[in-house]
Amino acid sequence: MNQSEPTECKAPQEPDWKAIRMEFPALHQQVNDSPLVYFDHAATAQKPRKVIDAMTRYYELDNANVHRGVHHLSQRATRAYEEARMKTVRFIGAENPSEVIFTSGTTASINLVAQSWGSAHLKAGDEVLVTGLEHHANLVPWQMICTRTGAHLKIVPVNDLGEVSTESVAQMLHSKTRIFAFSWISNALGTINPAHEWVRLAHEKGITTLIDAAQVVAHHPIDVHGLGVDFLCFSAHKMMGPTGVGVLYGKKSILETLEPMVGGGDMIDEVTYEKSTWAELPYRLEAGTPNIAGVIGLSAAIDFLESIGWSYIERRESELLQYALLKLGSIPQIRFIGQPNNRAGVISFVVDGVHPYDLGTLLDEQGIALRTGHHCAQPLMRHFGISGTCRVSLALYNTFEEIDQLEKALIRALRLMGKVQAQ
Amino acid sequence: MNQSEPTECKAPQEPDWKAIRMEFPALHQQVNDSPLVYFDHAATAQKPRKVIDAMTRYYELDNANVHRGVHHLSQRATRAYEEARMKTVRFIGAENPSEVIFTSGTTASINLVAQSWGSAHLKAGDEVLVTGLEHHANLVPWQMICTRTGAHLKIVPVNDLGEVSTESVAQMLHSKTRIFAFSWISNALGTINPAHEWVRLAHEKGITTLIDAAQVVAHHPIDVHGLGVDFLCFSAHKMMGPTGVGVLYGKKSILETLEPMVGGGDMIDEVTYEKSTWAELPYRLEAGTPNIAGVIGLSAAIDFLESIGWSYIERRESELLQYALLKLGSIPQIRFIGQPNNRAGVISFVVDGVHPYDLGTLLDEQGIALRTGHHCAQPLMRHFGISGTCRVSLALYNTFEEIDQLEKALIRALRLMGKVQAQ
Amino acid sequence: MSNLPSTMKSIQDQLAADFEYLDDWEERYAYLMDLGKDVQGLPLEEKTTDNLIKGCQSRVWLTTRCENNRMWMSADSEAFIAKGIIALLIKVFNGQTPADILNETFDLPDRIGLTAHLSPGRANGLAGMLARIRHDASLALATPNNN
Amino acid sequence: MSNLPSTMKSIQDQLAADFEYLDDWEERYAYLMDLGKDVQGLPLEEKTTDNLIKGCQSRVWLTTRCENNRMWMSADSEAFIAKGIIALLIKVFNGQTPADILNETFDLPDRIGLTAHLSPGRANGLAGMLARIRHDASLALATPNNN
Ligand SMILES: Cc1ncc(COP(=O)(O)O)c(C=O)c1O
Ligand SMILES: Cc1ncc(COP(=O)(O)O)c(C=O)c1O
Repeated sequence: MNQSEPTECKAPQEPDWKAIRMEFPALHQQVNDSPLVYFDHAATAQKPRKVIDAMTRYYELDNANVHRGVHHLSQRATRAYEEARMKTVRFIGAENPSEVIFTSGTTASINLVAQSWGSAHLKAGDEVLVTGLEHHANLVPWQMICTRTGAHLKIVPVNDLGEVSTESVAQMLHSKTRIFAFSWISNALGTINPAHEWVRLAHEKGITTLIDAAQVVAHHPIDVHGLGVDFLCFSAHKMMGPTGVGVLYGKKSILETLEPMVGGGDMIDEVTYEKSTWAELPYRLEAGTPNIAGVIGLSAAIDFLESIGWSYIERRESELLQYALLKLGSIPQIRFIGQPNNRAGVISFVVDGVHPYDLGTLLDEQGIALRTGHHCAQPLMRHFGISGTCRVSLALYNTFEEIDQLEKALIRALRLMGKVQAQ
Repeated sequence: MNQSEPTECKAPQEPDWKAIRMEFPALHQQVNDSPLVYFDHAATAQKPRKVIDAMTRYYELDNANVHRGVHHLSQRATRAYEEARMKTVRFIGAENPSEVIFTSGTTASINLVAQSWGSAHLKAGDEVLVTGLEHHANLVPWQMICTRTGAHLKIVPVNDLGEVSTESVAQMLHSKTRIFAFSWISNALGTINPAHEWVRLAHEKGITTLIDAAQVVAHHPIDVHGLGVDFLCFSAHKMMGPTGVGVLYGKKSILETLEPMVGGGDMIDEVTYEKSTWAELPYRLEAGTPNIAGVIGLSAAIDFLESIGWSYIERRESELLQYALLKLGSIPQIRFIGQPNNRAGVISFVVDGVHPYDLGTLLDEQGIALRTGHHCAQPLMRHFGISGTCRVSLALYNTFEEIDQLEKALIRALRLMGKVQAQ
Repeated sequence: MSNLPSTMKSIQDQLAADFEYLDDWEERYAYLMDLGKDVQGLPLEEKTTDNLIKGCQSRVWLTTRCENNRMWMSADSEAFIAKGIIALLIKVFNGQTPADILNETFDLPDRIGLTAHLSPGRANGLAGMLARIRHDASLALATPNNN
Repeated sequence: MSNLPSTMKSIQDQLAADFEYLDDWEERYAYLMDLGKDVQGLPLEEKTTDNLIKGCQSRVWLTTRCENNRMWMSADSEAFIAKGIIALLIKVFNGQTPADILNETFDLPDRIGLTAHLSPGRANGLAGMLARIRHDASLALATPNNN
């Protein structure tokens, strides 16, 4: 066999995604008499059997409240919960379990930092820097704390490709900037920002950094140590894990300075009526009964992603993305919103004269699930002079055939609305 | 048949709990070669098959992010999520869906009120009233907001029976009191407080009320309308539902005045860089992707409890409680901590000269799961001059035989530690 | 009860029957959007925040007025499908009495396979439009000179 | 490496063997608590917050000192079982060099069926006690006059 026979070289790849796809029960259903085509991963990912089973198993066997319990169920639940923390530590390249706080999601993680770090470090005249690409979750919490402290919220502008230039970032990071909080990947346009460089630039000026990694976790490896970032946030549900769980990573030295914002069980050391003292990290920032089953599901999701491996995930998603760009690009009515050079598996588009809601509805009738609307990024939509887009967001188990179906379904929808001549 | 033959009268009751018990997978396992006896319900309840299945089914079929999605999965998920809200509204006797906020648990619910209501209504010199029975979750958040606002935290004292007298409450509710926050049932001692009367007393003086109902939901019906209470909080995991979900009930007129503390997706109406406006209730107080699967599990838990019916639950738990008090009371070494006249299925006790941890460990070796320690109520433990107790907490599917086993296991443990003469 | 115009029930029956003639979802949506094209819409000055229905992904503005105990509504939307739904609402509710409107179950979307548009949550505005119409109808009922 | 006292490995082996003779959990716990009774404990003035091990449900105080490159520890607890575990730790670690202590895997609890006591979380203090001993050993190693 020589190299010119590609089928042989590709052979080991093909069974991969088919087997992987089989592990996701939700993918194998009919919607409106068509097989479901799920292209809404930026909103939430589907869950593999192993993640669902891990939680079921927990409830069937180990369910108990964690910490402080001497009985076996509680010990088992506690061990599973803390092992999940260790796994998360490893997964993101953190150094120790004090650096991983379990929250209810990215939104909760960012708010925790904005409130707790913000109250301690922001004062009138200071600046908080975000980019024009942010999800409301990385915008509104900063607005709130700026209102409370008198700090100013500054926005690094977005260019017409939907990119934020590193020059603009460098310019806007200055002596008044206290924190630079940015999304690594834009959920609305798919833009991948040069996170390493931006963190380095900010740190050179002594500015604290937070990365919203909600759109990164299921698609690219994360190494907080390599990034050197101070805070990093993500949600389990976008990485094939369950709803109701997220992570706040923080450098230990910084987390240690944070005052807890939420008080209750598990986060205390000693409580008297006059005064309470707090437990050590990470417990200090995890008040109340945590989402134990959720954390165990997150742990299974990490196992699942790692069993596939990043190089395969990245290669396949990039192939799917290129194919989707090609196919959608071939429909003349479609106008891409955002044409970033460095793009994750997210494509936003509009058809002029057609409301995204109509398009989304007519695609749904053909079994295709994508998202329409402002994608929790109203200011970004305003920048492009639109109220919303249709957004296709991919996962490794999507197929080239599904992209073909999308193309066909789009043309059919456009024809129905009189935007394409009947053939 | 005449009335003196009780077996006949009781007959329809017996199959009930056996069938119910069969629905809980976790109850049917061996721990340390003994059948598990689970007496740790005040920490968390076991989950019936139907609750587990509801979540599995959601992940297998309907999983999608809620709200704003036009595709079928998102519509199904949204409908299930909002139907769960309606069911919760009905379950607690609320009036409309704006009054039920889904949170991550009781702790989160109370903190939301303490922070949001507290910042708006508390100022230096004001008083916040709680009782001496509170779980840290209903104590520490008030301490925090008092520290921030200069308000004072006042404690209604506990008597030696572990009760808080209504006279003391009436005395301490006065013109400086802004809110009275109390647990309806004490998780540490089982004391049932006269919630209706206390709410009435507070409202007569124009004082806002919050009920921590964490220990009530799985055991007694709740009717917020009948109570007239302003806020009421509970967790799903204590009512046979999943971890990571809780409820904040608030009267609509009061919730409408609360500023959101957490910003992000789903809670906004319009976002610009200068200013954001908030969505309507309940969304305004639910930022970010909610714990969708968890809420669906909560919904299934409500169905489950209602399918059994409160009269049966209350009767059976009361019978179990009386029997457990009798059996434990017959062991001379055991000293009850708290002897409230009105008691839920919770019994705390110590054996003088024996650390609860030792007792808990030796019971665990015999398959019996109960909780030892301060039960997140350190000040209450201090009141009784102890560092902790052993706590038995019951659920309707516990059995009289399990209580017999507990008695035997206790005697065996005490003998092992030289506290009972070998027989 | 009211005899002219036809009862809302019979209008819904008629519309449901019209949709039943259509073979598949494409024809149904084409018909719905065609109905929408006939909707008059609203002048710009009536597209105010007050008239905006909360909870629509595509913006929908709706106004009503009551004359001689009959309700009349006008509405507009950016989206074709939303406009089609507006057309249905207008066909069913226009010219009816506030009391009848409040008593009517609007189950047409269900019957023509548009259930998704009625679901709770905030992706679409049918629930919001209905709520607004009912709200205005009860206001009209409470205002003596309309009765 | 060190020859007197016996290596920690052989002490752990010996203790594991002792426990293996015992028939059931009752005998094992009785033996463990008996070992605990021989623990000298600490005078009241050493039961300070500094010496308190975090993460024990029963309070455990532990102090160490290093003399001639040998570590010695004393500890006390309110609970019988915790005191038994202290007894094991003392038997294994007392009189050993800081370097050896840092190299040793303490797997005795596992071998005698006390795994639960080693689990993470905060119900018990064995993990905390071990961490304290290791911490003190590395301090001793870094302090020149102890070597
Ligand atoms: C009376 C009471 N309040 C509050 C809580 C806190 O509940 P969660 O840990 O679910 O937030 C508990 C549970 O431990 C409780 O028993
Ligand atoms: C970039 C980005 N940040 C934050 C979030 C918020 O995540 P969650 O809703 O899970 O809190 C999302 C998800 O919608 C996102 O895409």
